[in-house]
Amino acid sequence: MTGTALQTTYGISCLAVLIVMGLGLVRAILGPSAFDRLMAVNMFGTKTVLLISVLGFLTGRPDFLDIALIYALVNFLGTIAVLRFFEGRRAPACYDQEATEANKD
Amino acid sequence: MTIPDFITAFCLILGALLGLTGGVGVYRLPDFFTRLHACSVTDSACAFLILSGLMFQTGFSLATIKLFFILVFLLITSPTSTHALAKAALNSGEIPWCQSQKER
Amino acid sequence: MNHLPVFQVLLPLLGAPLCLLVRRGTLSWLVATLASWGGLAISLALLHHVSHTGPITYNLGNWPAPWGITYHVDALNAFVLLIVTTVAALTLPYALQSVNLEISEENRPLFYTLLLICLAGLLGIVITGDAFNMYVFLELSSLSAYALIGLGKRRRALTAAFQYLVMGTIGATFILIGIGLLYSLTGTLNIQDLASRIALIPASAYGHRTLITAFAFLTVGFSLKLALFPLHLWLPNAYTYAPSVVTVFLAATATKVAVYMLLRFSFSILGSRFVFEQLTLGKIMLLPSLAAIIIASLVAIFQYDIKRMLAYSSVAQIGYMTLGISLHSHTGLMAGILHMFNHALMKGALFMAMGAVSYRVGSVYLTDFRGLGRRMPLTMAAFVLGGLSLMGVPLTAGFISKWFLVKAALEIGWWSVTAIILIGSLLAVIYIWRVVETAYFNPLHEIEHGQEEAPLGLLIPLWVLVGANLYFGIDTSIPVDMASWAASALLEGTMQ
Amino acid sequence: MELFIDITLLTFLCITAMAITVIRKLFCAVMLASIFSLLCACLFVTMDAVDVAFTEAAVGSGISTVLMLAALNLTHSREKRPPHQPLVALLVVGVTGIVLMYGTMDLPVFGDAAAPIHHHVAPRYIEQSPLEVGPPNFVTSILASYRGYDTLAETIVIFTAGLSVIALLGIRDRYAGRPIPSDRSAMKDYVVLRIVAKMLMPFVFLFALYVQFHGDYGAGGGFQAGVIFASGVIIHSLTLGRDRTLKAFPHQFLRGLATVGVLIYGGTGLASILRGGNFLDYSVLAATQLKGQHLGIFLVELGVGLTVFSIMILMYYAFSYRREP
Amino acid sequence: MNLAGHYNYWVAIFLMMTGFYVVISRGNLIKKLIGLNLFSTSVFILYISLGKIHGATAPIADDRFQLYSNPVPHVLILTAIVVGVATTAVGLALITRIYEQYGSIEEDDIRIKDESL
Repeated sequence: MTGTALQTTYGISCLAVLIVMGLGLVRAILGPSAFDRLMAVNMFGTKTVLLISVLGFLTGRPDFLDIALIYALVNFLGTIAVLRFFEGRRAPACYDQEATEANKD
Repeated sequence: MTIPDFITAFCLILGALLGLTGGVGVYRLPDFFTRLHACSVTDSACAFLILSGLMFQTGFSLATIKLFFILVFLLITSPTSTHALAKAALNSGEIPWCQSQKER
Repeated sequence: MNHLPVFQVLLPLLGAPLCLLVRRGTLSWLVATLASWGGLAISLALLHHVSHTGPITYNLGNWPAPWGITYHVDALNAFVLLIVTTVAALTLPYALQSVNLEISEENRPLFYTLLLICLAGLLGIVITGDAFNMYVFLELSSLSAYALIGLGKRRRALTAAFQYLVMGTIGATFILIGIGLLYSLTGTLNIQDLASRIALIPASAYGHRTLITAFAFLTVGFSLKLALFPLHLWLPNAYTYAPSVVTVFLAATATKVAVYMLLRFSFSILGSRFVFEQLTLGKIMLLPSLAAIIIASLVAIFQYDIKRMLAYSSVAQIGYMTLGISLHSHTGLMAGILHMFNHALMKGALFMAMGAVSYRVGSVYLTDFRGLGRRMPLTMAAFVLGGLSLMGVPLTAGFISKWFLVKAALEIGWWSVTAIILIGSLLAVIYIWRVVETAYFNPLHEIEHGQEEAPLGLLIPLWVLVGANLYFGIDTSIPVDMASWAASALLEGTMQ
Repeated sequence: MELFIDITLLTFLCITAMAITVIRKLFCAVMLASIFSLLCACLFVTMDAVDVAFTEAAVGSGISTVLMLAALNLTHSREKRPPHQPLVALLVVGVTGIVLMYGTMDLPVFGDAAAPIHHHVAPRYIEQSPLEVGPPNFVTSILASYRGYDTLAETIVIFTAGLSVIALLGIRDRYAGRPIPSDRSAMKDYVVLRIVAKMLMPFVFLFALYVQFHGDYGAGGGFQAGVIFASGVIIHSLTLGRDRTLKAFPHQFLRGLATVGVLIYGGTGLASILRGGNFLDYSVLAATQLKGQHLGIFLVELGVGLTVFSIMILMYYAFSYRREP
Repeated sequence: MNLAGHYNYWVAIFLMMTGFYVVISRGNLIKKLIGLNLFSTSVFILYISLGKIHGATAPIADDRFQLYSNPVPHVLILTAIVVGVATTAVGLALITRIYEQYGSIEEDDIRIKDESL
């Protein structure tokens, strides 16, 4: 493995993933609707998977990819859980006045 | 740099670029469905490129198999969640942007 | 025989799943009772062993001390173990009938399982020689206590349990922070090893500030768990609304074990010189202790729910224990340790009497006590005797610890403290008298009730405890010797 | 680079925590708490704590979030009033924080290899454990052998939590012996989701088994495997309906399984007493020390896995069956 | 003492205090529980920070590496995480029951309902 050049690319992709995570975080905080937040969390989870995979290569120990795998699983579980628990609610409790007000703007 | 290294670097950089595009989209686009679209770019293309880029570095080992599984898992689950999310949003009365523009 | 220390905890710990497996209320009760009696036998054997051949160390997993977890039984340990197992061995026989009335049928096996786990947790805290293991067992006992309190019949039991959960978890997290800081300074978790390595950190050296912070966090955490005066808010509600059996058990054991942890950390780990001379724990604890004695007793006087009244009285009594510690003399420490034992006896008896009353009458408001002196003569007689012990009347166990406490205060010439101890006792007279007056001198408000004594299953354990109150008030040698021995060991800073 | 990632993650954590404080919609707070936990897990990976990251991901953003959502579903999901007495709270928090900062001033610098914490007990684990205990994963050897007793207590903690939840909420065995009626709890509308979930199930279970039995060599172990297995079952139950899951894993069976798990752990300890060692001294379980340790750790991890798996599902049942006709 | 060297600890303390603040200042029971989670998770960060060594790798034996981070805090925190989730579950069960009995999960409402009895 030729060290530095590859290390730099790993670094760049880590950086990019971190930036995307930050943008996702902003979306999760701003909302406005519950679905935006859910989407942001979902995206955040996927980016975590990527970050951990790349980190494994950056630090030279790529044998911890199991963690990335469990993140993917947990992420899926979380999304389903939200959809399932708030399925029946037409105006879900999570999707309340503040959100509709924000949408009107 | 050997050829696999080159491919890796290419995939990673391209993946990073796509990720950034998607991220900006998630932040900037006007309504939920457009943002979901941007999000799905980062979930599928970016993840695919980065993970397959990494796969060129492992030779053929347990790590390759794990990466492959993560890739397959992500490629199955994230479109599914995106689909389910869009459907749930539509069901609960979220109006796509273009339509709400027309109504105005 | 050399496996005794581990079986002390294992018996209830592994008895609990068995309790769940049998799935029938009465059978579970039987398993739980046997486990608790076995526990009592083991703690007696341990006490005997420790007093004759010195402290016992047991390496779990056969890993030597700082690498594995060890059990270490010394004088203080053995004494507190005896308190906890005695109360458990008397509470469980008492539980059968009370639980049959208060807990729904499908929950009974779960109830006994949780009670055994709570017991195992408390025993585990006391016996262990490893700081982190102590935290884990602390959480084990607290977690089961939250659920047990939440099983109370009235809905306020739920809010009480939640309040306890929040405050208890904050306390436990503080303790976790404290242990983490100590660990970061020394690199070890074993209590003896911690003590010897902390002794090497001289004052004003690097690391000293961390030590002070660790001590502060541990003290606040333990104070939350032992309900020291301004942090006692969870206790009255929890004890009032929990099922009778749970109140008896927790009131007599949980706070004592928290006091034990405080003693262990401040004397055995940090060293009494550091804690008392540099950090002035004595002065820090003195004010809350005195405030607890006066204010909690005053509040108790105005309670109409008698369980609540006794709960406030517990807060006051905890004040006596911490007062004994804060005097920082052999007599004071001994009085504090002795009061742990005596308070377990008297509060156990009083809350058992409450359980018996609520078994017959249904609730324990002051008005329910009218004419109860005639209706339930044995229960009320026991209540009166327990109350006398709480006041500290001579020839009861309560007198002994108060006497030593007064003696300790006089030794260092703190007259005002002596006065406050006596005022506390007077206040206890007032709140106990309210109940006695209602029970004996108010006419029956419903005439049709004849004599309706509580069943024997409740009365026997109650009277055993009352008998112990009287016995240890007359023949004081055993607990006093034990407490004195434990106190001198603590002051020397050795784990003898 | 690592320092940069570390600092970025910490900054994200601060932002998330502040947002949790401010936001009054509980649903959002739960979502943000899930993000918080994901970030924590990333941070743990950068700080080399892979096992902790594994568990934090599975527990913090997996099970905790599901339970929170389930509870939210049963209660209100919006905070009513702005905080009362924020000043007193701020004062208490400020004082605590300052005391803690004061305490950390004497701590060794972050990442300092000369810190006392790395020099007393820890080196023995790193140097000796492959020879004394066996597994290359030091965390596994400490967890299951050196400090195996803590892990027994931990297993019983989770057992207690499960029992407490059941005692407080109760699970009704509604369809004991009767045919299962058409299921209203399934996500009928989401055909794609259902198919995908069904398809993924065997792989999730395979992954759980891998984590269970590979924990000696990589990250993971009984606890994580139990959680993964339970997550699989919970996904099944969320998409295809709880009643089907209840039929496959009746709650009485799970209760028994949880108990058996605890008893396997305890029994391993007792077996070592019977064979003349101390409690949890696995060395005496087989002919040589290493073989004995290996057997002991295997059994213990199995016990943990079984208990965690069944308790997690039981807790999920308890919440999910609470408000039903 | 240098600033960068203690950044990790101080951020962990800030997070702890944020969680602590949520617990004691909020009246909503679920919010309290979230705060409690935040509080304990931040303590975990502190512990793990204590175990990190610069230039070391994850504590899993590998011939290519010599220096490993301290595994002991990891073990302790694994146990503490389990304790945390156990507490959360019991707390949520209590909250669910409280909501059923009182119709609210706000401390103030509950207090009013208790006093009106």
